[in-house]
Amino acid sequence: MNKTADVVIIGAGITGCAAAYYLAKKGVSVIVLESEMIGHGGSSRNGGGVRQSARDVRELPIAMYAIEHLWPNLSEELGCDIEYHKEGNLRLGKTPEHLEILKKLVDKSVSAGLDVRMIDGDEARQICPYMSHEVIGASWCPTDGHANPMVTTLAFYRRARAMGVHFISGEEVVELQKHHGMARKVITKAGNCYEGGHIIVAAGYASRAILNTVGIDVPLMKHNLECLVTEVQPPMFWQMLGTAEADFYGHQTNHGSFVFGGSSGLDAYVKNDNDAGEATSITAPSVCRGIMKYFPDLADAKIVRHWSGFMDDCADHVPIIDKVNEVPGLVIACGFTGHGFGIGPGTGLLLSQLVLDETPCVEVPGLRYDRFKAKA
Amino acid sequence: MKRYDLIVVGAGPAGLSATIEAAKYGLKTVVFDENSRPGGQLFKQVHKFFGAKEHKAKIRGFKIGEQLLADAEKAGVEVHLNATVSGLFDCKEITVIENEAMHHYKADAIILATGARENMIPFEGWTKPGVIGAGAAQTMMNLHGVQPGSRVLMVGSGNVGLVVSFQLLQAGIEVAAIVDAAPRVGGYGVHAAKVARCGVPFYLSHTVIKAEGDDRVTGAVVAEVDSHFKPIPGTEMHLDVDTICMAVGLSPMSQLLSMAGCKMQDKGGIVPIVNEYRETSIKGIFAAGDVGGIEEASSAMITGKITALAAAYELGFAEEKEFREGETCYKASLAQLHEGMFSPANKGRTDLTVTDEGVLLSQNLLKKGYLDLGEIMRFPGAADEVKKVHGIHPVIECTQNIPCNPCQDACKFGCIAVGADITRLPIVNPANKCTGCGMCVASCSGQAIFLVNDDFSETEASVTLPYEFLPYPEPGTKGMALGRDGKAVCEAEVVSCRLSPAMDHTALLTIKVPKEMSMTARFFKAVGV
Amino acid sequence: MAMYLDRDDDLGGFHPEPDDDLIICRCEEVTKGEIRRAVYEGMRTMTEVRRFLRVGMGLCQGGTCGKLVKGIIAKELGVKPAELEECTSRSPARPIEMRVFANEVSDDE
Amino acid sequence: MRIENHPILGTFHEGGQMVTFTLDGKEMQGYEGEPIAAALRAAGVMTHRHTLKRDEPRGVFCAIGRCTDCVMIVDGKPNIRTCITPLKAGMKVQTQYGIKAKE
Repeated sequence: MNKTADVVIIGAGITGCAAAYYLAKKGVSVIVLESEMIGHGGSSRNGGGVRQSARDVRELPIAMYAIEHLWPNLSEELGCDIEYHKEGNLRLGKTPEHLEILKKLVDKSVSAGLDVRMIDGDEARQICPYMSHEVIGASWCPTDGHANPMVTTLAFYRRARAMGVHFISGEEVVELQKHHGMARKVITKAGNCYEGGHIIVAAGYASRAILNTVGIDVPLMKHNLECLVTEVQPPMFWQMLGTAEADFYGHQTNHGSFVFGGSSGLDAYVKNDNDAGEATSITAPSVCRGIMKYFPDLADAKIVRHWSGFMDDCADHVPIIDKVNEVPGLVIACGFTGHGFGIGPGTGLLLSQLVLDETPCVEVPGLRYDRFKAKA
Repeated sequence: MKRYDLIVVGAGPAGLSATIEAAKYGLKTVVFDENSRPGGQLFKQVHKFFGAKEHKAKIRGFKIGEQLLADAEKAGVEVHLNATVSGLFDCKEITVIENEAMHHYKADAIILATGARENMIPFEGWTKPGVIGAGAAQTMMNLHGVQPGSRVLMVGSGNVGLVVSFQLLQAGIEVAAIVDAAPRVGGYGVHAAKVARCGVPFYLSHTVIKAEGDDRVTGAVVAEVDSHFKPIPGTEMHLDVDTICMAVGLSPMSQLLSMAGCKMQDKGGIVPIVNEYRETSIKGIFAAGDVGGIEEASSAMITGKITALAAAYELGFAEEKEFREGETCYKASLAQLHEGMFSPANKGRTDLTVTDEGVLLSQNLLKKGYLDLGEIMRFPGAADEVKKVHGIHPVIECTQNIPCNPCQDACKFGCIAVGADITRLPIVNPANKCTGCGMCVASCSGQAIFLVNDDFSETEASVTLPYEFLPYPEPGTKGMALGRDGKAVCEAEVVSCRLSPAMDHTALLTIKVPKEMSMTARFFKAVGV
Repeated sequence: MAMYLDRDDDLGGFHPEPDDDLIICRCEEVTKGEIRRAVYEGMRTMTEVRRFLRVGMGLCQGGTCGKLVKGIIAKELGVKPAELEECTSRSPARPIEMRVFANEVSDDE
Repeated sequence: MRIENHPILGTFHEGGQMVTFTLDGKEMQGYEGEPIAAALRAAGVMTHRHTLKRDEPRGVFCAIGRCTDCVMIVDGKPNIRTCITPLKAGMKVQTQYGIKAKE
């Protein structure tokens, strides 16, 4: 087996799979190493939002680029229906305080060039008639949407694999080694050594330990998040939903089920000694209570499953996407802090451009790896 | 959060036995079950159980269920019904859905006794209404008193397929055939024989390949299979049935254990890795009954007790001496059930050709579901010396080593012996005089004992057989005697039909037949019925 | 850590089989052919097939089809079913209405 | 068909209350408290629903609330497992098409 490629990618989540795809498209040879299975982490556990509104302006350009140029054609390009809907995002508020939060978010996004605005409760209900009258206002971004994260990740994988990308799963990376000053070798727990001209570390929280082996640290924390899915419901609405307090978010899928993510308020303190995360007994009920206040019609919808996953919470809650100047050949893409899916295709494309020294589709100086500084 | 010493999930034979045992040691115990009545699958079991007295042998499953419930009540166990345990979480916490609300409970020990679910095999049309699980058939007819269909194809010849086929017949439903892709009958020979003599044909090395019909089953196509279980073209056969009943094995319902993070393994079903006390890789979480590996209900009751005893000891409620004594006793009892041809150790073996006694096994029984006359005579319960006995005497057509001995206890006159090893074939002792009381016939869980009297009259012999069908034929009723294969062999007339409470619904039907048919006639069908 | 799987393993081409139209996952109506094809397209674990096709994600949560799906994948991969990793079991064990799920009752002592 | 007399179990529903319910608007009878599915089977009803994707008929399969094949619309709520839901007088049972009743 050939263990050398132009690029070795560590992590087969949405980021790694998308990067592999865009690199393969440019004729670059790629090996992807994954410790678990394809899309094992946050990529298949998230709420599926493909959203620009309420995003930090430092990563917003990637989201806007992806929604304008990549997401709309992705099903066709990958030969697989990834269930993309571009029918807007409503971020809901029930109190004047909520509206304040939303307003601030809107103002920031608008200044970054996004089409998003505040609407009142009635207009929100015109867009989504199932909403309770407790909703007094919302932010509305008509170009936001959602997609199926599990299928999208696997569709990138499937297409990349068909194009010759070599994927190996169950291959946990434990060390990077340099060669003549350049990042070069990737050593796995099983003792295998892979070599690449470039190494992209896109391994979620595990990226930290891997990067440490070449003297790079990134300020990441493991943070548990939970989602749930209902049985099939009649088609109700296609908007992506969120709330000002971010206590839940979700959408109805093509399948008819609703996927909601949310928080109990104690998520950050969930034990994190296993890799997949265990769903707690308290989060899903709490999320259900939240949902029912906004969408009373869903009270009889049955919950079929709930699950959890860890996000790689970065110190300033936006990702690190950067070439590491001090370790030539090393590229980092981690710390997505729970919102890496929507920008995933954009991140993948950007990574391919960084590796090939092409003009990047967007400039994201705010996502540099060395931006973390102590207080003055 | 409300906390118990012990939470038991599932109020079937294993769960109830566990709670009763735990109560002995004073553990504050609660048992949750999602069903509206407790007992698990026991209340669907209308046949008499195998084993020895301590295993509740010769008692019908549903009666065992009633006994367990009474015992649990006496022990003061808290039983929550219509209470679905929806999750098993860290720190031995469970969530329970009860009365339209979600409750959280914790315990120091949790015994999972969630039982099993039915396996299925897919074939063309298997999603049509009319294709059902064998458990569904049992549930409909034995719990709800509704016939699942009028003419049934049974797929699977394991004990479930055989027992349910017999239950279908008892519920007045025709069984068109039993098919099994395996080349041998999977369940107990005695279960097969009692179905076969009612006229149900067995097709081994056959499988169902199609359910016919548009919006419901109107027929089935079965075909012979080759050694790779692939249907052989040209062997297709149509059967007129409105129901196809699947009895192709069970798998542990172990999802809660996986959810909790117990180490699991795939042994044809996903089971937890457990120690000798059925404790999983998580200390204090136990698996009792089928969830730890598929066995009979009799074994489930013992594993229930073992887990509860171990939990009681771990939590300091049972002293070491009590624990050791109980352990020894339960392990011995379980070991008895684990003996014989169908033991877990022998599971899947096809190379057994003789019984423990060295008698050649019946190949007909394995291929057609019944023994032929020549084979019967090889076995100690029906051997030549038995046949030579004058007057009435038992003929025991029990030909496989299975753990069971009620026949020995039933005969007060010492005519029948099994011995200490309860898997031995019963022996008829011609020296002791049979009175014809028939208690052996009624107590044989396999319905494999007959009373034969070759001296009934000058020209006739009488045969007394176990009969569990309605209506009971009146004396004088004329009809046909059926052979072991269910085919009419001669004319017969009912002499008597006896039933007493001690026989527990197994009537003793005595028919008279021509003398030479005494070892052939094994069932009765009234003319015109 | 998951089992080592080199996704370049050549399974040969996908060949249709006569019973590919057979429903395997009754809840989500996924066929044998769809499952087999997914394996050829790279889905090499129970979980990946599940996520790609929704098999076992319906109301019964794979209770009926889990074993069947495992058998089909194992056969295509030429391994024993027991060698494949199981899908994660998730709460709730039965579908439960949101209003019931939300209605947490404290049974404090 | 109901089993009137069983050799081992005797009779069922002794003293049980027969109640009226409707299936797709048609009046039917069953014993109060028995599973809806039992009442339907006794009345010869086999098809409980038609599936979402392939519009194929489904009925009782496991009869103990696990397989969810027998779900119907009961009193307006879809996906009700009829094999474990007790029958009540006046219940409105509807054949489920996908997740809805036939329009």
